[in-house]
Amino acid sequence: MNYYILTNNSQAKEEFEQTHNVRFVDGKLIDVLITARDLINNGAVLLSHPLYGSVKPNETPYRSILLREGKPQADGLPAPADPESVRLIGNAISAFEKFIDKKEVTDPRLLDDFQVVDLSLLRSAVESADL
Amino acid sequence: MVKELERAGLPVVHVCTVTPISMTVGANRIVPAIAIPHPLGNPALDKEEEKKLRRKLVEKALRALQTEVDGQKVFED
Amino acid sequence: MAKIKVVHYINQFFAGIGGEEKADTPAELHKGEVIGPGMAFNTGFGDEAEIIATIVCGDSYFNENIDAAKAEILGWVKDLAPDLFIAGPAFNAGRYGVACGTIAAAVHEELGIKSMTGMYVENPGADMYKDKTYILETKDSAAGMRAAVKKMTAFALKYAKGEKIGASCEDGYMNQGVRVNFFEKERGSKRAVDMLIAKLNDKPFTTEYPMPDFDRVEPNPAVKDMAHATIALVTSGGIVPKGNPDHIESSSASKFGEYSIAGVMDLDDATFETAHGGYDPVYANEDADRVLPVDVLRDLEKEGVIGKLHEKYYATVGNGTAVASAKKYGAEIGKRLVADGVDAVILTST
Amino acid sequence: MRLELGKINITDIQFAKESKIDKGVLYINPDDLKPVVLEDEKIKDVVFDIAKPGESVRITPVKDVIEPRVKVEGKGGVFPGWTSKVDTVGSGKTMALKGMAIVTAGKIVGFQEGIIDMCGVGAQYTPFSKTLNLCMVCEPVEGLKQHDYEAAVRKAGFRVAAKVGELAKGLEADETCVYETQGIKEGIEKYPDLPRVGYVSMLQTQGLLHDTYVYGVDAKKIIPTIMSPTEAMDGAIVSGNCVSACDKNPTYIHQNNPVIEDLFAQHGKTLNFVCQIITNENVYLADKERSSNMTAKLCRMLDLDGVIVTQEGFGNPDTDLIMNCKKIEAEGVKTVIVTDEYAGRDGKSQSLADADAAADAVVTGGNANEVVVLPKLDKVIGTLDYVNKIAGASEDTLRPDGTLEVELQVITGATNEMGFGVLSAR
Repeated sequence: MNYYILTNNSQAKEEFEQTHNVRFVDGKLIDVLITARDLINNGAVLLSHPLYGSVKPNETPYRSILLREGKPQADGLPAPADPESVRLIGNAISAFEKFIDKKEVTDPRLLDDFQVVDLSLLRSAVESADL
Repeated sequence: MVKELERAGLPVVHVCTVTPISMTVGANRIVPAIAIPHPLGNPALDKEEEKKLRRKLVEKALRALQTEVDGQKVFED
Repeated sequence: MAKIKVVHYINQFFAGIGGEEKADTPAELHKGEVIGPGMAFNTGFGDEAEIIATIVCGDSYFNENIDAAKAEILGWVKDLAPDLFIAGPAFNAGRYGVACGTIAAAVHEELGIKSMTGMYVENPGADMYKDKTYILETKDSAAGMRAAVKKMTAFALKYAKGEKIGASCEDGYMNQGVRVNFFEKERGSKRAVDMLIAKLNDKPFTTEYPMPDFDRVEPNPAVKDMAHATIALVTSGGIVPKGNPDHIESSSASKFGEYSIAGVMDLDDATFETAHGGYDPVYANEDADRVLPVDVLRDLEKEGVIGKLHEKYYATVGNGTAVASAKKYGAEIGKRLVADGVDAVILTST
Repeated sequence: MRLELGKINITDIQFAKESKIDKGVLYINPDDLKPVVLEDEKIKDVVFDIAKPGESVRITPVKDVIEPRVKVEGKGGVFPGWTSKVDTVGSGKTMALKGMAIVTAGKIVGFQEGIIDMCGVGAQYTPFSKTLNLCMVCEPVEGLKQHDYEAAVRKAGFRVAAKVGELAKGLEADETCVYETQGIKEGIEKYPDLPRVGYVSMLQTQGLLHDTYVYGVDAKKIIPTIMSPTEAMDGAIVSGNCVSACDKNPTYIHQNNPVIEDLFAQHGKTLNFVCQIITNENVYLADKERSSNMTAKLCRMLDLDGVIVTQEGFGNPDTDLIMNCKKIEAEGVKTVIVTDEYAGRDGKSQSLADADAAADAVVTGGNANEVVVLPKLDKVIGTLDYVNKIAGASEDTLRPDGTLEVELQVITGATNEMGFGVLSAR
């Protein structure tokens, strides 16, 4: 399927950039969500859920999301926004906002753990997408 | 919000890009808009064209306000 | 320990002055007096608390002179500096309920004094003020006075002493829209099985977490005479005068904006912008008519298609989903629009 | 299927020379268990410890909690796919050691959650403050990757639980419960007037540290299916979920699934308990659609009148929960859903990340963001090194006086979404 991976996780970028379309976001988790939102507002469709069940937003600094392009309309307008994607990304951003602001994680081992888990969750989505 | 305006006794037309959300929030008269960052415009067009497009949408919204509805209705073209 | 000092608010009826014919009685302060239901409260308080003053006010007087009455009463309460302010109970008396809610909420918000009242769940004052003060649920008539006083007395003592207030269902107050944890008697799975059995048998059950509002409102009749109608613009797209004078937040906004567009023919990037953080703002900042179509409506006004574009518009920041605050803003905006004689609304969302 | 569950009430655990159960006391020689753990070369060492209710002990970070059981009659063995072959379990007779649990602890990733306090405020919130806990803290060999370490500790837990369970062989049960469901036709004939009820259990399956296994299979890869509710009692469903302490479903809770128990209590009286339906919670949206469609279809094909749906986790699974509820209701099957809430520390935020009008009957396990202060306890099993790194904690969590200021989400089982606890919210 023609999709791309939106991520701020460098391990995810390394693993998939040769074989998949990767758009790297040089920023925080919220930047990934906002980038995804703007893409969705312009017609992109979410393929994976923007929240990960157990790793709470504001805890992990990483996020990887699968999206695909929408079909542009004839008159030059972007693809119509996909309602389900709009709803999910909106809910994800409000869920993110309600969690307490923690100090930034700097411990390299911890960052590695977060990257590994993010990558694993991304892999499980990619496996489904590549079927 | 749309429901509260309606509850106050005012007929409301909701011009909204994502109509399923409009349905969920309980709007009765719904007019689909262009795109989320510019519901009543299209920056790809020149100013004049864009205003014509906007006028068409607003006229449709006024028509919706002049139409009796029974429950929720999306005013497509 | 010193006794807890309580100020009690009641209406003309419960003060024994009279019924509807005396409802215009102005506010009176009775220092050191315990009147009407206050007697029962005082008995219930025992040695722990006492009513140090009773404020009596006619229901019509309060509701018709709301600002003056509120200011006067707040002044008295401030001087008395009680530990707790109790209004009512109002049962199902509508104007009394609204008065109790208004004054109890004001005492808490403006003076920082603990306040509470009691009323029937369908009293209009309940919905208006249940998130601003503690409203204890009572029966719908004064026949429920004994039970109401008992419940309110227990709550009053607990609250005034600074003990932890439990969840609404535990302590008998109306849910304030804030989720509070507590320990149930049965475990969750048992409650789920019981709820399912009730649901299967069409018996009543109460969900432990009501979903956000999904109710429906019947559509109002169509506009008959558009050429003479006043149309108002409302937007959840966050369009505000340049500089965002009211500092509307970019998400989960705590207020809405009311702005004049008298004489404005066209919104442009020098005068208007969006405060909304929920979408890419470039296009709306370039030309806010893309969200709030003032230019087109001015044309239609000139051409006589519509009677008039209302001179004020309202802006909030919405993310498309139902939020409790949006409901409140909608109600307030609706009230103002109706008062201004508006006939219909165009609501635009991004 | 019919399963007899023999319960042996354990009243104390002691380390001793000989491992045995005598008059309700479990005697354990750690040297009997060590080889069972170390047979996996990925584990370098293991330390056993005992935590008893009321003691000033904190166990953290907790990975899984498991009840020792052993199969004494009927097909298969406990934890099929792990410590036994994949014979279908759930019939015959199983012995369980009640009042105790095996707790696997130790850091797998730095942000792993899970606190069990045996006394104080925290003990009120975790169900495992009431069990005698035989704790095992595993140390991995150098350089072991996170997912290998998770798998090693997970499996070691099952091996130890099975080994300890073996001690119940030949003992007489203190109490025996019989659980029996009927085949479809038999059930309809036996209970023609009772509503047919199913239990939809959603299994956490998002990826590393978020997995659940059924008969040894990663449930991410399953299509929703039906199970006899007695299969879970034999360990057919096990947890590989290390994160989200408050609302994860440890293996112990699958074994002692409270919804299954409480539906059995009504079976033949007010309802006919037909089966358990298991489904998953994947990250890929099309998977969510497929699984919820299948689940709704199964409910319809089984002619169910009502179901209870339980979930595991927060956020992403809320979408599955609402999809399941909406689609099952649309098939004309009445639902009650069990969840917990993330309403913010002040309780004012939207509790769930998704919502629908069809979800009109909700049971909640409480607001996981509520803040509690846990006292300093005398002994820690595991380590406090990571306590500032977990969800619901901050840099200031570990306070100078040794107390911990945390959200309920760090406490194992605090807001369990299978309704294991009594905590709720309004």
